[in-house]
Amino acid sequence: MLADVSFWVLGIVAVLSGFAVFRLNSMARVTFALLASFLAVAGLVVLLGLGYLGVVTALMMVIEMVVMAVFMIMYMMNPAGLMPMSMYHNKAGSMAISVGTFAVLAVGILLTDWPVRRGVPAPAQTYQLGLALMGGQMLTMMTLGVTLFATIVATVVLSTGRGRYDRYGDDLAAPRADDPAGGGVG
Amino acid sequence: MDTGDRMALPLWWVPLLPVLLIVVTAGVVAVDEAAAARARGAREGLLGSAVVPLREGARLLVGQRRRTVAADSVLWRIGGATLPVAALLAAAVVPLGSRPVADLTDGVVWFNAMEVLAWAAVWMVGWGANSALSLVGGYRFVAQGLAYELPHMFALITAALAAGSLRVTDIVAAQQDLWFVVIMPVAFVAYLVSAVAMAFWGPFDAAVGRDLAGGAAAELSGVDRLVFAGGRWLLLVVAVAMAVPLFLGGGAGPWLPAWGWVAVKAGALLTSVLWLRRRFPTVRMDRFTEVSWVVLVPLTVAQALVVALVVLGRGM
Amino acid sequence: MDLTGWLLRVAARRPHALVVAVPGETGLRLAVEMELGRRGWPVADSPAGADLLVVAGTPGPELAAVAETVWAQLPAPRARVDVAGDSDLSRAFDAGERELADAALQRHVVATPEAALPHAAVTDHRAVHDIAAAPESGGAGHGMAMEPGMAGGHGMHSGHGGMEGMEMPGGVPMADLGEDRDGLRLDALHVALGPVLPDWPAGLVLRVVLQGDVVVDAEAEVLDGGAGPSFWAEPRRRAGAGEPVSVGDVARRAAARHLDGLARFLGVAAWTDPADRARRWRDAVLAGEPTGQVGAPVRDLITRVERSRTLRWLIRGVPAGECEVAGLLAARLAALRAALALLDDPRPATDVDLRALDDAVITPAGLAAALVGAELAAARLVVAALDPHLRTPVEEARSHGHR
Amino acid sequence: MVQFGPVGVLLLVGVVLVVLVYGLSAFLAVARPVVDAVAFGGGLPPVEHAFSRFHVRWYPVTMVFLAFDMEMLFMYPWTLVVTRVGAPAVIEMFLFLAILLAGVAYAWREGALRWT
Repeated sequence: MLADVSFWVLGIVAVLSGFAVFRLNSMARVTFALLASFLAVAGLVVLLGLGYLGVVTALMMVIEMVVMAVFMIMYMMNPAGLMPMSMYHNKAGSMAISVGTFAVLAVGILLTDWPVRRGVPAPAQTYQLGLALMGGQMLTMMTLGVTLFATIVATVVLSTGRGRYDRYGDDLAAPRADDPAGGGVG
Repeated sequence: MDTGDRMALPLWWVPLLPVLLIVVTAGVVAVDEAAAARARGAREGLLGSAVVPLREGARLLVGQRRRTVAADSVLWRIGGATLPVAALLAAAVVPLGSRPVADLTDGVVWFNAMEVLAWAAVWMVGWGANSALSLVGGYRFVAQGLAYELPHMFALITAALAAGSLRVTDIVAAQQDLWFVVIMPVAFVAYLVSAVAMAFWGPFDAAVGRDLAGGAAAELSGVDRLVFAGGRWLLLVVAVAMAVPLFLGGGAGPWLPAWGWVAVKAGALLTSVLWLRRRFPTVRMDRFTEVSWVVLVPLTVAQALVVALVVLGRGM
Repeated sequence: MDLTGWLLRVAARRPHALVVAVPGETGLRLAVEMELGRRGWPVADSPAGADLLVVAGTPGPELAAVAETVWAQLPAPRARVDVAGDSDLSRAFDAGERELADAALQRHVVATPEAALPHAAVTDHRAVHDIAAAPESGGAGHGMAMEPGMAGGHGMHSGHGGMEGMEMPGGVPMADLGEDRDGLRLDALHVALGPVLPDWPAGLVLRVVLQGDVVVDAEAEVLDGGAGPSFWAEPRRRAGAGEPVSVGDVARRAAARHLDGLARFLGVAAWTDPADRARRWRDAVLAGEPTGQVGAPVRDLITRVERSRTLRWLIRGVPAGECEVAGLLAARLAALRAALALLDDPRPATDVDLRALDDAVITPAGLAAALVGAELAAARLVVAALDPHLRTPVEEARSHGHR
Repeated sequence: MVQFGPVGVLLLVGVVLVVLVYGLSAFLAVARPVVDAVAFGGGLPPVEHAFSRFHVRWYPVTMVFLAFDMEMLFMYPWTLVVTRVGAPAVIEMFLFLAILLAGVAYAWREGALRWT
């Protein structure tokens, strides 16, 4: 009973705030409407009995949406929607795609003949998840590590205007970096 | 490895938790006020300091609210209200004695997720007012989050690693023989530093700094200010109190009941945090970010490695 | 039972005060700070957090207008205390407290809320053009399609290409694009800082252009045409006029001046404990306490500030014009030490070279130039480290003429 | 899921408390809210809306942070299985972290952790 109520409340919040992303004019509100939608989805994941995944979704999404707000506001004109102007490109198209996807998925969910659950889920899912991650193949983690390393290097190369040669001189011999603003170390 | 809630307090504790937290917080405010009065050379006396939180509460409760021109009121108010609610939810997994209000299997992750809500909350409060100084304050806090969050997560993970569990009561149980602070002093210090930074309490209070005329809180008055400032204090109390089950053995100790030891340990930690605030000027993030990434993160990773080796050694 | 009235009375015992300092009336500011400290009333950072507006001195027309704006920003319960040279501070503050506790009055005061956004916003608009001539952006430069057919007809936005003819909330325009040292074109926000900020030089207004929180351009002015004769230089002036003034008199005032500067610098750096102490000993020095009483604690304070690694690390490499913030602080501490050594010197001031006690003098233009390129927090530190007694160009020329 | 019950109730209690405080203040406040107060910058009215394209100088830090933060997703479950899997889990995780720290060192040298 309580689970049903929670399910419907969270579901409606997720859909409505997801829809609000298209309706709001302010970049800040759009981002946090998306965050509200993600948080509701995280609640639904918890309802499914996947505690770790739900909580970690909330954790990651809060961080990521705040970072996204920073970037949206940095680059989009009229970030607070003070001017009555639309900030969307191809609003009708994107709306059609998202509403269409939602409808297809919802219909699919309703029409599928879901099998009845046999057995019970493993008692300690987080533990199982850890085993799955660490289970035997070191390759997964190493590939991931190198990928993330490449991501860090690539973003640094792409996003910083001044590299080490600008900071320490052509022969990298300067004892202190020459930066417009000082830092904490070195 | 069971998933039940065997250790949780009965449900009627849920409404008691906020009351308890508010009382403790008022006490902490009073102690801080007494310390401030001493530095000023004023002779306010303990009683004078004790009524300060009440006077402040009364003042903000009757105070007039205000809305600035073209403010984003929705985000502004939601941001302010998020702070106390997030602190309260984070407190759910802190054992008050030997049992928490909610004994989650992934309690540590839950705690982390709730406190990270402060990122969104402070930024929204800073943004909402449509005021340059408050906006800068909000952004300062996001920069601060980017600096403190990784050492914070590593500190949490190190404690969980030593116990082999993400459940806070298991972490306490794993410290029966030896408090974790002994085998992970670096993680303990990193945790306290990041807990203070998360509650944007000094010396990490640049987001609401005097140089910005109050920063993110510059335009808040009346009950809005009460909720924001109260939420900040609650967050500080909860974040610091969480160090007790994570590193200081929870309610373990002779003579006193478990809740007594939790209170003593948390009180000692809070006092030292209040004292430290008076020892340092505000740390700006253009300085601290590099320190955090280049010094604190490798140190906490090394600490996790040491603890991992201890755990391996114990397993053999 | 009138619960609101009761709560008002409870709260009125500890109001938060916002002080508007009038240039040239430093003595009154110190008296107000002392009285607030004596009562244990906290100093507010901003109008939103204040209940009591204290105007320390008789403001000129420009500062009086600012005081009005700030007063309109104060939420109820609120009271205003204007103190002049001959006011009985204690009585004025008592009256303020009574006013705050008076529920009927507070309800009446706010029954007619001032229109908080006056035409001032429009008249002040010139600032945008005065400073950093608004960048040449046009609608095309934004790269965003705007829907046509907006409400038009507000002529005041001329010069703001992107927003031309669009009605903005409050009649205030939005920031416009500007070049950036990173090669990005993002908004350059025009902000007027001061004159009512915590630990801020009296009457100083800094019109800055911010990109993010970095000051890309700045312009400084002092309201009502400058600070007039400095309170801190008063014994010097009397000595110059031929009155019998001892070295001790000059040194005492100089020590108080440097303690005040130190307190304000530490206040901006938010190191409250030593800042409070510096304020306390400043008052003691001004009150004429004997050297035996104040010498040792002030020297302890100096040592504590000098030895703080954190403070050194925080102000390391922050440029302030020709020198650095760290250098300014060291100079202030050295001058304070020198003044302490001379507190009881009975020789006539005219016989001794006292330049070691002097303060850095800077013109508004020099101050503004020192801030360009600084992050906002660093800019605040620079202003506080200089803590300038600002003189207008006219005054500056006159003082040079005297030499 | 059952164990989240108290948390859900606590969320409700928290929200109700905040609403109560607001309601109490609406009842007790000495005056109705002021609307359209000017933003404070030191006493002069603002010349422009503060809402603007705010240039954060630390955007490279956010990117490095997001990359590093992904790893935490794996590290929480990892803590549970160290005793079971043993040395391979430790070696694997800390090699992974070492690679990421090398990335951080690179970012530091390039000045990406500074307010450029």
